Amino acid sequence: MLTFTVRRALQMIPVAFGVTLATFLLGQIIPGDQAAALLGPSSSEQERQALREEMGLNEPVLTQYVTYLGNLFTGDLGRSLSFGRPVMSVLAERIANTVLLSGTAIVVAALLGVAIGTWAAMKPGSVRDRGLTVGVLFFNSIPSFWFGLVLIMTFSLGLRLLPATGMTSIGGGGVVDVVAHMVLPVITLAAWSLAVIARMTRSAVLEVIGNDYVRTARSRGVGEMRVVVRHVLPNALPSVVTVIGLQAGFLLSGAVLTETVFSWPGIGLALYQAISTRDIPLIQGGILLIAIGFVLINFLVDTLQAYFNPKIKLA
Amino acid sequence: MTSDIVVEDLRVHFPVRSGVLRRVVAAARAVDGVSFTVPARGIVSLVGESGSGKSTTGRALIGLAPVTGGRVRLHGEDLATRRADGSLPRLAQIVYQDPFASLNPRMTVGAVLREVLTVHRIVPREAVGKRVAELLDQVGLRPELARRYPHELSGGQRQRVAIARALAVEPRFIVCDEIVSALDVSIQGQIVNLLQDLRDRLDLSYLFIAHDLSVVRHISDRVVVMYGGRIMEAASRDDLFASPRHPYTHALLRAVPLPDPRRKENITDTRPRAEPPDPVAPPPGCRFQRTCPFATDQCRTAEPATVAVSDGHTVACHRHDDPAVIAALAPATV
Amino acid sequence: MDSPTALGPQSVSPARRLRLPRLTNGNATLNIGAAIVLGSVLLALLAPWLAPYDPLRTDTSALGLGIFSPGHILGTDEVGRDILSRLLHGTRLALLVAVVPTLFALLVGGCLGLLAGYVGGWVDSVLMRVFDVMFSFPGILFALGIGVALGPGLTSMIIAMVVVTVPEFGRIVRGAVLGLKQEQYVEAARALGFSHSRVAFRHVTPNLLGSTIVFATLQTGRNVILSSSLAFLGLGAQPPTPDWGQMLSGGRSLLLTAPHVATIPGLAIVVLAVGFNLLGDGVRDRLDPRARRTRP
Amino acid sequence: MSSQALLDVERLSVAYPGRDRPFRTVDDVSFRVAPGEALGIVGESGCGKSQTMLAVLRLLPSPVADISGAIRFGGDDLAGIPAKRMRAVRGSGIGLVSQDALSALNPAMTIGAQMAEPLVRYDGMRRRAALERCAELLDLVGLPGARQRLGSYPHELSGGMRQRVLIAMAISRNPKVLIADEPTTALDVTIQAQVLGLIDRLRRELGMALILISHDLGVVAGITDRIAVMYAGRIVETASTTDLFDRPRHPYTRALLASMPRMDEELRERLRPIPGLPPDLEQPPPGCAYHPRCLLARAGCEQSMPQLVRIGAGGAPDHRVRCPVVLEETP
Repeated sequence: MLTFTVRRALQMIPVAFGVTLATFLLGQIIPGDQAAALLGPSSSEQERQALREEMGLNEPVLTQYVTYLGNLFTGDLGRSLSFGRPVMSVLAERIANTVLLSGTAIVVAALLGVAIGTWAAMKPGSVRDRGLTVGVLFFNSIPSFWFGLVLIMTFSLGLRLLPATGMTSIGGGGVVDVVAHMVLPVITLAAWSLAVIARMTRSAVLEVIGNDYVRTARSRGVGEMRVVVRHVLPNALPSVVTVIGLQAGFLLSGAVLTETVFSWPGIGLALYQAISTRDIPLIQGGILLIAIGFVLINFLVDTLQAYFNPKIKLA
Repeated sequence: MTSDIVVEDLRVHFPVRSGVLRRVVAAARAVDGVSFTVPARGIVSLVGESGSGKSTTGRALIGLAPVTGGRVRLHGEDLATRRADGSLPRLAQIVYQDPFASLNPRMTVGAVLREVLTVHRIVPREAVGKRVAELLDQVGLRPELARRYPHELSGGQRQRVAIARALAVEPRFIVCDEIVSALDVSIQGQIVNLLQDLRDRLDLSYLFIAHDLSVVRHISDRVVVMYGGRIMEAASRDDLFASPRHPYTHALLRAVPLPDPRRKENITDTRPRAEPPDPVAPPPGCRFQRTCPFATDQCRTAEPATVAVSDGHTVACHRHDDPAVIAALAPATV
Repeated sequence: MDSPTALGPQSVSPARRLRLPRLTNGNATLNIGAAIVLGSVLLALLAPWLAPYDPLRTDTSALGLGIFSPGHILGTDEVGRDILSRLLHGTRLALLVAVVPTLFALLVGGCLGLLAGYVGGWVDSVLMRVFDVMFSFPGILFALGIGVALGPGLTSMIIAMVVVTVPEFGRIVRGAVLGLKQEQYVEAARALGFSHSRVAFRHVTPNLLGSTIVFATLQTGRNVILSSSLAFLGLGAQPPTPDWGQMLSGGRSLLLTAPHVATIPGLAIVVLAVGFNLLGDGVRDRLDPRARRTRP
Repeated sequence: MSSQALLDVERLSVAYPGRDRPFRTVDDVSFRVAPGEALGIVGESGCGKSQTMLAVLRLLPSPVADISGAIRFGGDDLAGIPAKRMRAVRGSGIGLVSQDALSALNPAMTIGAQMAEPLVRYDGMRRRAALERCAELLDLVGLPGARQRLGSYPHELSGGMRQRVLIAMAISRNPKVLIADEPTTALDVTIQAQVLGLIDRLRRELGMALILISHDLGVVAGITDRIAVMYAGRIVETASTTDLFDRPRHPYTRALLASMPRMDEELRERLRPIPGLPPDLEQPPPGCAYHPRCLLARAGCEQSMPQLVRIGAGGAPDHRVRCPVVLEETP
């Protein structure tokens, strides 16, 4: 188990370096002069040249990358052009909002998805199973931003039940207010993942339920509910957990769309604003943060799975 | 009688990797010093339980398992040379246990055979169709079956196709790896009879890997008994079944249930025997020591040499000439 | 090690050997999916003749007209363009940005996956680590980055989508190849002395085509959504080109007064995505070996 | 056949919806098992022997498989009782040992946890007492170091050991009937002999009835009292074990016996396999399903399926055969 964890942790290192390299190169490919962008159109060529020198933009690319890495380790992601503040501080004040939104969404999607998928798989071909198939098809075919808009139109503008945008009402509010603001974005964000998780759970449960050991349990008089909970789910969950992990990563990035639609003050919204203002350091920083989060989630998922697999756990 | 296949001290060791860096820390000795010969037109059976190394030995002979020690000669030439010059596939072929898994599901029977014939240019292009029909006829299938896919055939028919594919290169030697054990009893005989006919007609020799001793007794000229990667006993068919000299051979013979309600002696309710030896760390001495009812201290320390007890009958047992043991093994069956 | 020696004739349980009847009607799924996709292609081809107006023509006298307005069946948008005309012309772009990235990704990812899976060793390790890195930027984020780097526009969006989906195809194909390499008929082909390229292309590739085509079709459905998301964020075709994602984004300002401006293109996206998803599911049902007995 | 049958299966059929029309994997199968009796059911793959037993336990995929007939056990017709009562029969009335012990044991649970589960849940035992009983059972089936094995996972045991665990699980709730479905097929020869011996001993010691399903006549010969031979979903011959081996009547039984290479006979020049192929259950041949392969087939065999008819007078041992041709033979 320890060997597995260490091996898996070591595998993260090259991937993490690759991720930093990719975000660094992103900044390199982007056309345009960073110095000019920073100093504004009225700056002189001399001023720009001085700034380039100061920022190290005239150094060879490799040197620049090493500097970039070094800055990363000290938590320096550069200065955001549009916010006029360090990228780190912009992201830091928003990360909690994004984690709150995505975290709630993945928990909702995972719990409901596993429950619905299992429930449908227990009666393959039944009305509820067909219902799941249709629902999965539908939610896998809806663009989340449009779904969000439809929700806003229906529940905020139409029925006036829930607030549409922002995280709190103007003038602030308590927990109830935040929760009310979360309902629609969480539904929007969770819908796709819920469908994917439910479908995966259904097929994993169906696969496991056909195994001989499930028949063994039944042949000894074990009740159907207990067969599912004790014999089927523990063997079906590993493949489901993989999907949940992937979805958790996708939710982080899906937040870009959802946060934009609902004006949720998270990293996604900041990224959207950064794109429209071509605020390259902020784009780099936001993408890097989410990608690293994704790598960490995957590591956690794999380790968790190994823990539940007696063959790896005992090795 | 010339020998088609000469195996001398064959070893197949697989690396065992472990730890964070997946370094090779040990070797699993799947086959650990095995010698035997297969004469021209001979059928040699390799028997033993799972993990005995019999299948790995067969795979090594046709280049599918790495030879890490010893020598294999096919028709006077070294296996490595035969592999290098590409003559191995034309000389030695394999037929597997599960014919469904060993046939490409997306190729018709005819396409399977045509591919072999054209790749190796066995016959001129215009004669390929005729040759396919001949091959099918040789294994007792109607030529119309050439248009069928494997999933449209029965188990016995698939196995015939697999045999036809092996025959297509006109080999001298075929490894038959448990080729009847996945078939129904009523069909097994069809395939066994076919193998014997083909041997007579095409001068083939076989290495017949099996665990069912009643089939082995029927088909083989010689029988080689393996356990834990080593040969325990080798003899002509009649010698081995009439007077086994190794306790393991005896145990195998005594375990075949007899289709006779009055003969119950082969059903024994004994405590389970010890596990087969760990291929990574086999015990010093005889591999069979933990299970053997006759094991002595000598068996636990010194590996027994292979000795000839009569012409063509070899056994690797310290107590091969102990009268008490011989007496205990004598009435094996029938 | 040895293969299991004692697999008797009963090694396949009868229940499993029996073909379970299909629970959903595979043909219906396939037919509906194919009808939607073919219908979209037809609409895209005939758009210039079917569209009642020039999709770019603005009419300031008819801003945000509702559905079934005289002369504008689906109404007009925020600058008075006919929604039906824009929708029809937008079909071309929607299909283009869904299908083209899939084809490129299939080609590149498929080849890399085959290489990694079949050759193995360090080639496999390097490719997989590269895929890992690419995979760590979840789809839309990676596409966003590339889109920003290359500047907004159709070409950069397609490039971005290809780059995003290549590792997915690579992994799918590699996994399938690794599975197929274990198959006995592949080993048998090696034992018959066939060359590596013959084994890889004649014996491995045909057996992974089916699942790859299914995945490609489903990926096309996802591309419909991904491309509209990128367009929504302003990274796709630039205004005033008729693009469904753009149309949707533009309609946001009229949510209160004219909700159909955002709703209609959204529905179009959903229908096209459903079409590709159904097609993929239908093809998968068709290819399922359990459902197939007669000759393919 | 004993009059006070413990398990009495009458006219059992199992049908599946086919491509064109439904087809039967089990067709009009009737048999009885008396307390303590050992019945062997023999046939080749696809003959319906396992399907019959799964139907008895109602373990077939229920909405798909259409089961008809009566399964009388302990005063109930198992075909009709509610699911909850059926659960009470499984394990404590009828136990099942299946073929492949590796897939028949839950890989994610320890041996002790899965063995003790129904004892704790349904038999009201305390966990410690249940585990104690499991250790005794493992000892009974000859597992070395039984107590320590409770904490092991299935993959840590060898094939023979796993089969022993599976047997211990099947008998853990003291069933009156033990169904063993090819319990030795996946095992090495030497282990096979031991497991057969173990099943035979347990049946005698615990006074259970046994239904042993096998494709191998050699396996059932030594430990059964009666044998039913199945072909294409039907019983074609049933007799006491000695009678069946001494005087096989149905052409299929005879051909099956003749096709086996035997260790206890002089070597033959050639094996005598049954010609042809087993029938496709979805498109069975008309009339007697065996007639296309039968050496005794005559005009009329393809007309109608013969009945299973008792041979000899009332005093003779019960021997039934489904073949009018051999009935005309003088015994």
